[in-house]
Amino acid sequence: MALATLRSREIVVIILAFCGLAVLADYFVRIPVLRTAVDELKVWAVLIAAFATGVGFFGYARRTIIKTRAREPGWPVLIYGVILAIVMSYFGIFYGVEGTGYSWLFNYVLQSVRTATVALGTPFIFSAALRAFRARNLDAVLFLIAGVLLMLYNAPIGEVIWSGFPVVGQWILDVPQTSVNRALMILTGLGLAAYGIRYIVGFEEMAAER
Amino acid sequence: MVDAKEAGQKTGRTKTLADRVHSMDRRYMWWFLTILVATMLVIDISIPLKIGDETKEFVTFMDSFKRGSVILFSNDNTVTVNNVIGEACTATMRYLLERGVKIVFMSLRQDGVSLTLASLRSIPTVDRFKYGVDYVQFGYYAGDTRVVAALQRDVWGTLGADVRGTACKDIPLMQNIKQCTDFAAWIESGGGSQFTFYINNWSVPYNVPGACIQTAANLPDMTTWYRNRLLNGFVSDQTGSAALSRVLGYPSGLGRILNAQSAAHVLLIALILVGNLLYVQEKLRNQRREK
Amino acid sequence: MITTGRIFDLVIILIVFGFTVYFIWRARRGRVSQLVKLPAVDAFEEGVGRAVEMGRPVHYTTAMVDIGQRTEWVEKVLGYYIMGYVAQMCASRRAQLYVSERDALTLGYVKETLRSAYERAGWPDGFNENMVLWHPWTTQPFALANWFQQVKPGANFMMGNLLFGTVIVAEAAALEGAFQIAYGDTPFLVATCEYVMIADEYYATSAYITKKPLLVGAITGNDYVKMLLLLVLIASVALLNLGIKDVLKWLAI
Amino acid sequence: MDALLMAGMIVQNILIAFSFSMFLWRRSILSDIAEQTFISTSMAMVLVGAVGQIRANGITPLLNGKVLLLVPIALGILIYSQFFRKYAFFQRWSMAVVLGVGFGIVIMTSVETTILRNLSESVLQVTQVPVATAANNILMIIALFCTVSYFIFTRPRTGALARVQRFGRYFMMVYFGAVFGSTVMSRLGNYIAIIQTFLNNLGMAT
Repeated sequence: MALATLRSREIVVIILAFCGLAVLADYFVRIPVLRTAVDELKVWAVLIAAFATGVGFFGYARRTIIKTRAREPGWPVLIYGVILAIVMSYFGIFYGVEGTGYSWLFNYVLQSVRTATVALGTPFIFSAALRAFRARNLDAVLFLIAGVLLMLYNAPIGEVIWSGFPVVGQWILDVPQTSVNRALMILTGLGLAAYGIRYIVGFEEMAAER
Repeated sequence: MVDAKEAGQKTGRTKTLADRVHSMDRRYMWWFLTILVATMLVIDISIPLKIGDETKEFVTFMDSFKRGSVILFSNDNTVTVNNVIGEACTATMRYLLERGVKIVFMSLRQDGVSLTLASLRSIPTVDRFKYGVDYVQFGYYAGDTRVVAALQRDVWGTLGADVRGTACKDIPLMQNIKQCTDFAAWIESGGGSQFTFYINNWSVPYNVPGACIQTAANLPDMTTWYRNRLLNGFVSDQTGSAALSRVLGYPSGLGRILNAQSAAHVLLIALILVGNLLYVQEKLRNQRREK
Repeated sequence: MITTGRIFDLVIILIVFGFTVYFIWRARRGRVSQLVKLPAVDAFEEGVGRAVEMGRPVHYTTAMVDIGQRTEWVEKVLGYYIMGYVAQMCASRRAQLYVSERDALTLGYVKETLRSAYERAGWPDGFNENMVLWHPWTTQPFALANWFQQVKPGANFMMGNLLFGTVIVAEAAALEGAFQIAYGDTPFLVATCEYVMIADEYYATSAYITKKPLLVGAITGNDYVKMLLLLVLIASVALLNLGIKDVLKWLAI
Repeated sequence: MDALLMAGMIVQNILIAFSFSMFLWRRSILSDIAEQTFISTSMAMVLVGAVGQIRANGITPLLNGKVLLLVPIALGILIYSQFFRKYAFFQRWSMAVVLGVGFGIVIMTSVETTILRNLSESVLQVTQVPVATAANNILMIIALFCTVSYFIFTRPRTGALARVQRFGRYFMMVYFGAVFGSTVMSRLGNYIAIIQTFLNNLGMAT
């Protein structure tokens, strides 16, 4: 059937390869037609990505409906959440992000819960420092020493304790840190390039089929 | 690593300090930290502030823009990041606007749109500048590195319309901005690797210089790119923000926050030391018992 | 024809591509390169063994992203490969494996993997549905911290980035004396975990475990490129210090 | 306006208290409310962002006569086919465009910038420079060499290679320590911000 043809992976691989190789080719050679096409293609990708971000909202809405129908424990809270989401989206879409409604919800509601949730992790760092950050081998010793020196470099108190801390911290950042970071970046770049090439020529797609 | 608490119970010996620390509730740590931070926020002491080379370089970089030139400010802050570097972003915007540099705002994170608005509103002299002429704000663009790459040669097509719905061709400021090379520079603020998108897609292939404002978590990366001479200075976290405000001569609200930072850092270091001392002590005791 | 300043880039891309294709092709034909055994992989046995000795369960979690959400999903898929391996090991040693998951989409897959692993090891009763813990959204790390206090697992595997939750889970597990092997937000793991996989090690681990020609071939290909780049580095440094200042220009043709 | 500000401050403190109740007390309806607020406001923000972008960069140019944009808009709508099991495969077409372009960009930038820039910046002078600089430069070259060698997986880890790799690991530990030491500050920044907001709203600490 036609649907089965459309479903085949070859189409996806062809689209992938075309887009990827066109962008790559444009980078290495100057052909005016290709250049125009690639410019357009890049704008398309951005626009499609915008549609893709909206998926999260609908996924959330669907999950909420399913849970509420099943009367899962705590479903009234879910309904509260949906109402809040609808109100905030309404303000944002119809009155703009500059409107009072959206700004208020953003500044006072969203900002405080998000910060509070992420901030809750911080006491665990302190608890871990006392009970879990153990210098159990040379690796951990080096790690902790570098960590402590950098902390004293970052916090203004370091310089008050000893004027040498900023110097040492700067040296760690400039010499060992920079070169290891360069090495790791090279490795990441290599990994990404290899993975990307494999992906756009369809190896990963084909492998997923098996 | 045998469970110290269980070991204590099995042998029936009295609880040592290490055991007590081990079985302590995390909430005590929370209260301890919170009280320490709150105290430092309420009382007033002054700890001298160091001003790093990279911050000075950042200011020099801003000074190098000619009056009337246009720069791109990519505000990719999330809410949590803005708590940390929001002040530096506002100071940068204010300084550039007051120097007559025109700014095009955009965001690679959803939060950035509202945060840019909030930053602009908190500039006392913002009424002097005209929207659409001195600055213009574009919204959020999904697609990360694709957006930055698409901007290379087609600014109008990629950005489309600003947050108020005006198309690029109707915005006075955007009349001569068609490609990324029409920008004098880019400035990026955020808490992730977004600044490398600009380095990768603008600085290297098109020679558009840039600088960034980032959280300290990216200090290593920023230092590396700074050493690679692809960043013209950077502002790192709250220390950098306070230093920037100092250099630019703006009032800073970070004084007490930095005191709290210092105190919390010292506490963390002390905890690491105490924890490791207890660990070594426990290890020695176990060795002795085995003998 | 080719834009100046980008010839060397093209050469590198072609080399990467050529090596990858060649070694995948070789691996498909059965000539799989011998990957080194990584200490972290050996430690899997040790961790599970320790949990069995202590009579405690094992805990496993993958990255804190939803599948398909961002590019990190690759990590998550590899995390599932490794999960299958750990599940087999646990089942054959009669240890209970708890998997915590935050993505509702993949819950079914996780359950099936666990069930089949326990059935294959001849211990179908070892599996029950409660062994898959589902914590939606941001609650996962906090819920896990509480769960660790109650259940006290003997080993903890964190294969993937838990973002801000890393330190929460790692601390909770370390406190209960769990043997930890982790990959993810490395700085917070080094001092809390027994074994940490750094960057590419994780990919090598999944290749080592699954022996998939695609993964093994790609890693072998990448290895040769790395060695080549190191050679280029050494040669350039040597030439530069012998007084040939043009080396840096050659790298930028 | 003042009433809104007042209400905002009260809501802020209530939500902060609710969020912390999960940790300080236990999971309850209060923490559920905080969590649900987190999720739904984030989701609303995501939707507003998506709609804003589609309007800015799809609809407005389309109305101004750029008909070609109908193609990406159609592809974008196809992404929503994933909610219908039978047609779910259509979303793969759209994602293929996004991923294809994305990988195309990533491949060239990672080679040109990430690999080559870092490599050429590591080609350093060790002769004809002051002793301290020379020592630092030698250390940097060695560190880079050892770190890259650490990730060679197809050669047996014995002899000289093993030693080089061990040093690579040590260097990396210093690096991770530096990252850890830096990260602490931004994590604490959030924590201090939330405490400060709470105190501010209560009228303490300015």
